[in-house]
Amino acid sequence: MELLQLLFGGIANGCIYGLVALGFVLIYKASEGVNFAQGDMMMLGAFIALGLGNSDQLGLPFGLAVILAMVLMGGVGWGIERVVVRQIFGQPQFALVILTIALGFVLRFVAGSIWGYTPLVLETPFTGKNLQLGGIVLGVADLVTILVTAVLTIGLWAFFAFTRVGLAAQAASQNQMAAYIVGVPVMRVNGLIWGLSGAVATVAGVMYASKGAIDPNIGLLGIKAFAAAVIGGMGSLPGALLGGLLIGVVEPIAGRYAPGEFAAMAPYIIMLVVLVTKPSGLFSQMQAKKV
Amino acid sequence: MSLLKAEDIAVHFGGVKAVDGVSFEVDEGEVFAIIGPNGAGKSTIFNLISRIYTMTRGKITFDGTDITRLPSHKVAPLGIARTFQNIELFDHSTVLQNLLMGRHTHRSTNFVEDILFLPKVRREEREHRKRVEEVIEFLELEAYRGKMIAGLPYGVRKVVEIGRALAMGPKLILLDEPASGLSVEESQEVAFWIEDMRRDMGLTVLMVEHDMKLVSAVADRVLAVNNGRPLALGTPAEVQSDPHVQAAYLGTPEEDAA
Amino acid sequence: MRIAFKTSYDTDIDFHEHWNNRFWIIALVVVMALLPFIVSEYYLAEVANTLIFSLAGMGLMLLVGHTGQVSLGHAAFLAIGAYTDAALMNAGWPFLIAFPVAGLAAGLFGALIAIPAVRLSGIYLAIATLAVFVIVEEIIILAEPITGGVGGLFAPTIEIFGLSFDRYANLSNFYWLCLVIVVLVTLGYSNLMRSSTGRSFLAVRDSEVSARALGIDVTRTRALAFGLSCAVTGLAGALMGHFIGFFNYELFSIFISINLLLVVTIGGLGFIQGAFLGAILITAMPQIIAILRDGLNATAGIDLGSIPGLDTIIFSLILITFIIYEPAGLYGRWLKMRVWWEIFPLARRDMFRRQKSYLKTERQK
Amino acid sequence: MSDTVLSVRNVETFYGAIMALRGVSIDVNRGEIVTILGANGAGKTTLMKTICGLMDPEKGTISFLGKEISRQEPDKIVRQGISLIPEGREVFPYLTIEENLKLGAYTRKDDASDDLEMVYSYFPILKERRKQASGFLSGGQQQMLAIGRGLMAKPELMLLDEPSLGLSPLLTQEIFGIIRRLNAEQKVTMLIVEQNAHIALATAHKGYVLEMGRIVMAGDADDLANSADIQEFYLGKTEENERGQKRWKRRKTWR
Amino acid sequence: DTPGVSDDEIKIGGAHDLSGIFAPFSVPAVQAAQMYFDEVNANGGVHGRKISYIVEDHGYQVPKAVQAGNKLINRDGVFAMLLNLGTPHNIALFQLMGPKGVPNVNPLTAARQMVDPPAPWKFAGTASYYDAVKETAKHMVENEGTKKFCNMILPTDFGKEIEGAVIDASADLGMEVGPTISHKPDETDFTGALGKVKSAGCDTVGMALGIGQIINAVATARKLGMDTKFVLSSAGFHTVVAKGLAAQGVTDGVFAGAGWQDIEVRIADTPELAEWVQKWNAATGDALPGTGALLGHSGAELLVAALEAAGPDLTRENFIAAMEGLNYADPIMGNTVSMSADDHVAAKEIFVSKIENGSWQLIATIE
Ligand SMILES: Nc1ncnc2c1ncn2[C@@H]1O[C@H](COP(=O)(O)OP(=O)(O)OP(=O)(O)O)[C@@H](O)[C@H]1O
Ligand SMILES: Nc1ncnc2c1ncn2[C@@H]1O[C@H](COP(=O)(O)OP(=O)(O)OP(=O)(O)O)[C@@H](O)[C@H]1O
Ligand SMILES: CC(C)C[C@H](N)C(=O)O
Ligand SMILES: [Mg+2]
Ligand SMILES: [Mg+2]
Repeated sequence: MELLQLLFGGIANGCIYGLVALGFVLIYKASEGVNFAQGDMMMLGAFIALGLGNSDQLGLPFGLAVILAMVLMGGVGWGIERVVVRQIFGQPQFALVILTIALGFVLRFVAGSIWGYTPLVLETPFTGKNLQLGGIVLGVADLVTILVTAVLTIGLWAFFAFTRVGLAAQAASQNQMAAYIVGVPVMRVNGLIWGLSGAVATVAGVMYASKGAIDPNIGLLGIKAFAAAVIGGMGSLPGALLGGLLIGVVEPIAGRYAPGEFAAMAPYIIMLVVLVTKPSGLFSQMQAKKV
Repeated sequence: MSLLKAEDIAVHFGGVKAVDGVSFEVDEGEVFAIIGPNGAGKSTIFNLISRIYTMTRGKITFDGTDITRLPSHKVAPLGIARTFQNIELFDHSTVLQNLLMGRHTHRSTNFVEDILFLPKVRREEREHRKRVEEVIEFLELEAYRGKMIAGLPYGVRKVVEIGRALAMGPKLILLDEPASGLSVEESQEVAFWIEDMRRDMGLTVLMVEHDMKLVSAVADRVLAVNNGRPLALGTPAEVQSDPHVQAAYLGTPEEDAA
Repeated sequence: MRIAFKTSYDTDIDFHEHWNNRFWIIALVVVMALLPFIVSEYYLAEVANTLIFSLAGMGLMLLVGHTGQVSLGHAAFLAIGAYTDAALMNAGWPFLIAFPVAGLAAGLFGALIAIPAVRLSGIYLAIATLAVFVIVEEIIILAEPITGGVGGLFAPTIEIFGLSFDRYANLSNFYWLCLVIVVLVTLGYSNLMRSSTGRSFLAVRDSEVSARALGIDVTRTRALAFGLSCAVTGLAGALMGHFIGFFNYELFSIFISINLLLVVTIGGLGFIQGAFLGAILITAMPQIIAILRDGLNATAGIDLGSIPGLDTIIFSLILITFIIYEPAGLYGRWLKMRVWWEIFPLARRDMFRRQKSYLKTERQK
Repeated sequence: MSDTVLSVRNVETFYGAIMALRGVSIDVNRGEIVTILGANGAGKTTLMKTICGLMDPEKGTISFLGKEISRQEPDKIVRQGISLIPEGREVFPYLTIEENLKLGAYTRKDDASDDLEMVYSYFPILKERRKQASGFLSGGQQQMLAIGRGLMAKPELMLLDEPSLGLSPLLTQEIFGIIRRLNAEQKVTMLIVEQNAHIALATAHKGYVLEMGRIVMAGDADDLANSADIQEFYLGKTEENERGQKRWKRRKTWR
Repeated sequence: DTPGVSDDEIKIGGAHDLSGIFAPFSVPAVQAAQMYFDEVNANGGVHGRKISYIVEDHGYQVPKAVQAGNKLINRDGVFAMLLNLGTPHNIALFQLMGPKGVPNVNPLTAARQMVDPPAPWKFAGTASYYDAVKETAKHMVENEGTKKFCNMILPTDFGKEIEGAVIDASADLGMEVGPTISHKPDETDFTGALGKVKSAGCDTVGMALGIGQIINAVATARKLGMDTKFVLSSAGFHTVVAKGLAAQGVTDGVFAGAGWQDIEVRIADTPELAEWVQKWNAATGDALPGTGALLGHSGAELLVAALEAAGPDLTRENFIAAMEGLNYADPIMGNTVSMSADDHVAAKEIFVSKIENGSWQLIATIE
């Protein structure tokens, strides 16, 4: 019973990692770049939702606030692509890593300047609500998280698998020049994907915020989510979710049963084990080069 | 006597039988060509020899050594050098550095000696350099010595890759489409080089090529493959007149079309 | 434009084609050596700090810039160097022995990690090293008797032949020590890069298949690079420990790893010089911003200090601008400037305008 | 009708400090097949890339169907009816063959399934493998795919950069057969860069010779084929280069 | 002549984390201190000297903190350091400050090392985490029925101080202690840890986590039906914790021991506090100043008080003497400042508070 409870909590939590990881994968799928500001985009998304929805701020109804926040963050993501990321188009991926590390600082500063550095609590309709199900307690927030993550993962997966733009985005990541010459507006597609990842980050931020308080530093979570995306086989959406779930589930179980400091190490040990046995992640996206 | 011997080699990728039972022997000092339609398995044969792929069945011996299960980096020290169909150079290094990298099998210093740059290392560097200069002169790469690979035209890169293989001082050199992307004049030059490699350097050459002019000009024997299986083996003239080869590969000779 | 007439292969094998290049390098080292007589304590400490970051940067450069492997966990190797050195010195070993052993320990640990990790590349390796970093961090916390646990420890004072090289008591001596170490490592690194080991690193970076086809044992080469990189980083860690004087595991945070990545990329991936330029930028830029900010406040009365975090933002914006205009790093920019000067009257204005470039997947090895 | 489809005027293109095109002008008229010959490094690929916007010219103009197109984003240019079959294949290695081909029709609004079948009929091997990732195809198969992808765009003007690279002699002939057919039946205008000068001149109506970034010769394909220089340097028709004979270095000397 | 002191200016330095994980403390602290200095300066300064507070950002990175200290001390030549943030950062800087005797006023960390071992130039603002939590733990046993403690901590010196305090308090009272569970700063799920707490039979948890984590962990415990009590340190003694827990439906069982009193419940009957809160609100838009602001304000006030007391001939010696002679009540913190030559902790009271209906209520004051 306790194990079930741990598992449920772990899954819900893993979904949050998974949600942030989805953002990483989105951008990776479209440009093979890694957006180190993804965690900070999640943070900003949460703050925007808070700014729109909390009763002492704009006080919009929760659902509307979240949707508006997603739209706004979509705009932020799109704008980031448009204004800075685009400038280094065609440059080695490392450039993007450095660029987004610096961007992360900027986003934190922006959030700090607007909302201050004191932690704030996001008001959600499901905060603190629980359901009892045969001896285990299901937080409504957790349930919502799991549901939203499932829907988003499937939705995004379908976007890449079945839509023309999704295909074009993948093409652009594999060979930018070829994508251009078949007429894919690579930059526009990129902008779209960045916008999308901003929106997804907002969802992650809202789900994260429903469990505690937020401050401009919660983006730190991005590092672990990035790890989740990578062990899932960077580039695979279900992989990202699986990676997130793996870490999410290992954490509480190790926290419960593993001794002392080992518990804190556990997710990282799991990461190492996964990578050593599957050097390119659970859903491998690597190929040997045909020569 | 035969330097390289492939016995019933085969490799399957899922359902694709890329090579499916090919046997041939390359004699020492010979120029041996493999031809065949696109996707026939020619490059795959090369990849089996240089152990990039592990064969499903069969056996390859080189100079009396069974190389069927050798790790891929242990193939070169035996004296097998190769080029790649799609050019695999070290793009962010100069031509000179690329050629020097070809000398790797001849190094005798370890990393500690390298860090200290003992006199021994310097001596060895001079020797490498001398060898590489010979290759540069042979392939007339003087003008490109200090250029980065990334900015070179396709044809020059092809030549640099040949140079890198030659710098190794191998016994057997595998050339995967050395003349593709080269102009007529340049492929004539490649023909001369191959000629010289055999005659002056005592090399054995195994090559894949679609340019039948080049093949006829330099090859002693030709193996035609199709769908991973051997189609014909013989002198260039014999193979070219084989009706199966004509149907699957040559079509009507080029001259007629012109 | 200068032309070097090459009369023997040694001209190419030597570090510099031109005597005046050699002159400039020697002059630089001499000036650096005389620095304690020229500048105040503040600047000297800053330069020492920059030297230490350059050393760590060289360690990472070897890995990222020359072998093409990315590590997000290099702070762990700094830590191993720092703790090993401190532990050995606390056990009574003299610095001259403890210090190289600290590098060796970091190097061996790195090589050990590398053996299972060599199959990984790119971001996969980055995450594996991140995991190693976290695990090392926990081990440091657990190994309290040696490391002082979370409480940390004071670095022992360096004494060589009765002379004190303490950072706080004898800054000049400590600075000279750093300088000598950095010069020696730079020499060794440059030697490595002009010999076959260095070339095998470059080969592995650019094309694994070709490297194999040339007889390069890719696994061994990558492990060696990883080990050497960690060893140099470990040396830097040991010096950093002495420089800061007191440290606990928080000194070696993920941000230090990230800073080191900034050092090598901003400096210019693939150039030893890049490690120095990057370190200078990363350590000096925040200070320059702070000094300018103070100056602005004193002279114009514009108080930017009252906006908390503005320094960091200005720094970030400089990074962003920089990476946009010069993705090839500071050293890349320097090379271009030099070319421009050498052909001076003939240079076109937009000679270095970037032509459009396009990336291809890096998921294929 | 001989209205100009593509007109390139005094184009100069640089790679950083290196000047790859030194004032190139060419014209391609509707319904023509035009070929560009040139040795290695002459700048042929650079010219093709400059035309379709993959590189920006520093000077000069390029107009397509009377409209200036230089310095536009490549996807915009492609959308106006130009399609490039690039040097060195450039397929999308992780996408299946069919996805690669479908992307070829990315700019088209109409249904492209007929053309898909057409491409499959030209290259049956592609149909056989259509659900497989294209990264594992052999070099020549990838070249087929790249050509097929170019055909899927149904462009007004096709640019082909060494289409025969790595193709078997039989396929090379087939490809040029297809080129002729498309030109004759669907009036597709073609600009072809090709090392195999024989077949290129036999197929084309008109030709240019590019050397060191400059056009050094232009004319009807037949005239070019009969010129002595072309015969010597591009068609390899000099007989003294016999086997075993001491060879002379005789390099092109147009500078 | 004294470093950092001229006829019309006193330079004070601060090495802060304005961009890293502890920005939530440093940023408001700097703002509050600056606000106070602005007022003092507007009123003519201290003995005619304006205070300029030079703040450097170290982003919680020790090497940067050392750089910052080097600049402040060796370049700017500050008179004293105020509100330096971070334990390892402070200790590292001590090596620069010690030889020069630069006073370290109210560092933003309540680690014991701030005044231990003692030195003339070391000062601390409030009781250490250790003392506060130790006393609170004893209070819990004596008044709240605690039988067994567990700890949930971040593995930092701060966490270790809390752990040590709980363990020592238990030892003093002859009680057994349950396990300590350590957490990473980015951990967000505490189900497993709480399971461990439950199975160890602990009824009270000493907690040293980040703010968001505290809310999350306590709410999770209640969700799981546990009625475990939680003891927080000053780092968790934050109005937002009470508010956040209330939003999660948690209204009791959370205690904290700190060197000051929560402001929210005191606003109504403390005019000085009300005035300050209003000013803060006007300047920043925050409804209530947080812990950082509180500490920043009190630190600045204390510094100014000591500078005033030191007289117009300001030297480090007479400043330290003035510090040691301070004795006043701070209505904003709700505590009393008093120091002496062998007591460099400004305010020594320990206030035990408890969350009740979304606010912190003072339940005990320990001297
Ligand atoms: N790693 C691999 N995975 C799957 N299929 C492969 C792989 N390598 C080769 N093949 C398949 O094996 C067949 C033979 O390929 P190979 O590259 O040997 O052809 P080739 O004869 O060199 O052709 P070309 O003349 O076009 O270069 C092709 O159908 C190719 O798709
Ligand atoms: N990325 C680059 N950086 C610098 N110079 C380049 C680059 N690419 C090409 N060049 C130079 O531009 C010139 C023209 O190259 P281009 O590729 O257009 O030649 P090409 O005629 O297509 O040759 P090939 O027949 O080999 O394909 C060459 O001299 C080459 O060295
Ligand atoms: C609580 C904070 C003001 C300080 C922080 N906990 C530290 O000691 O590093
Ligand atoms: Mg092939
Ligand atoms: Mg070309």
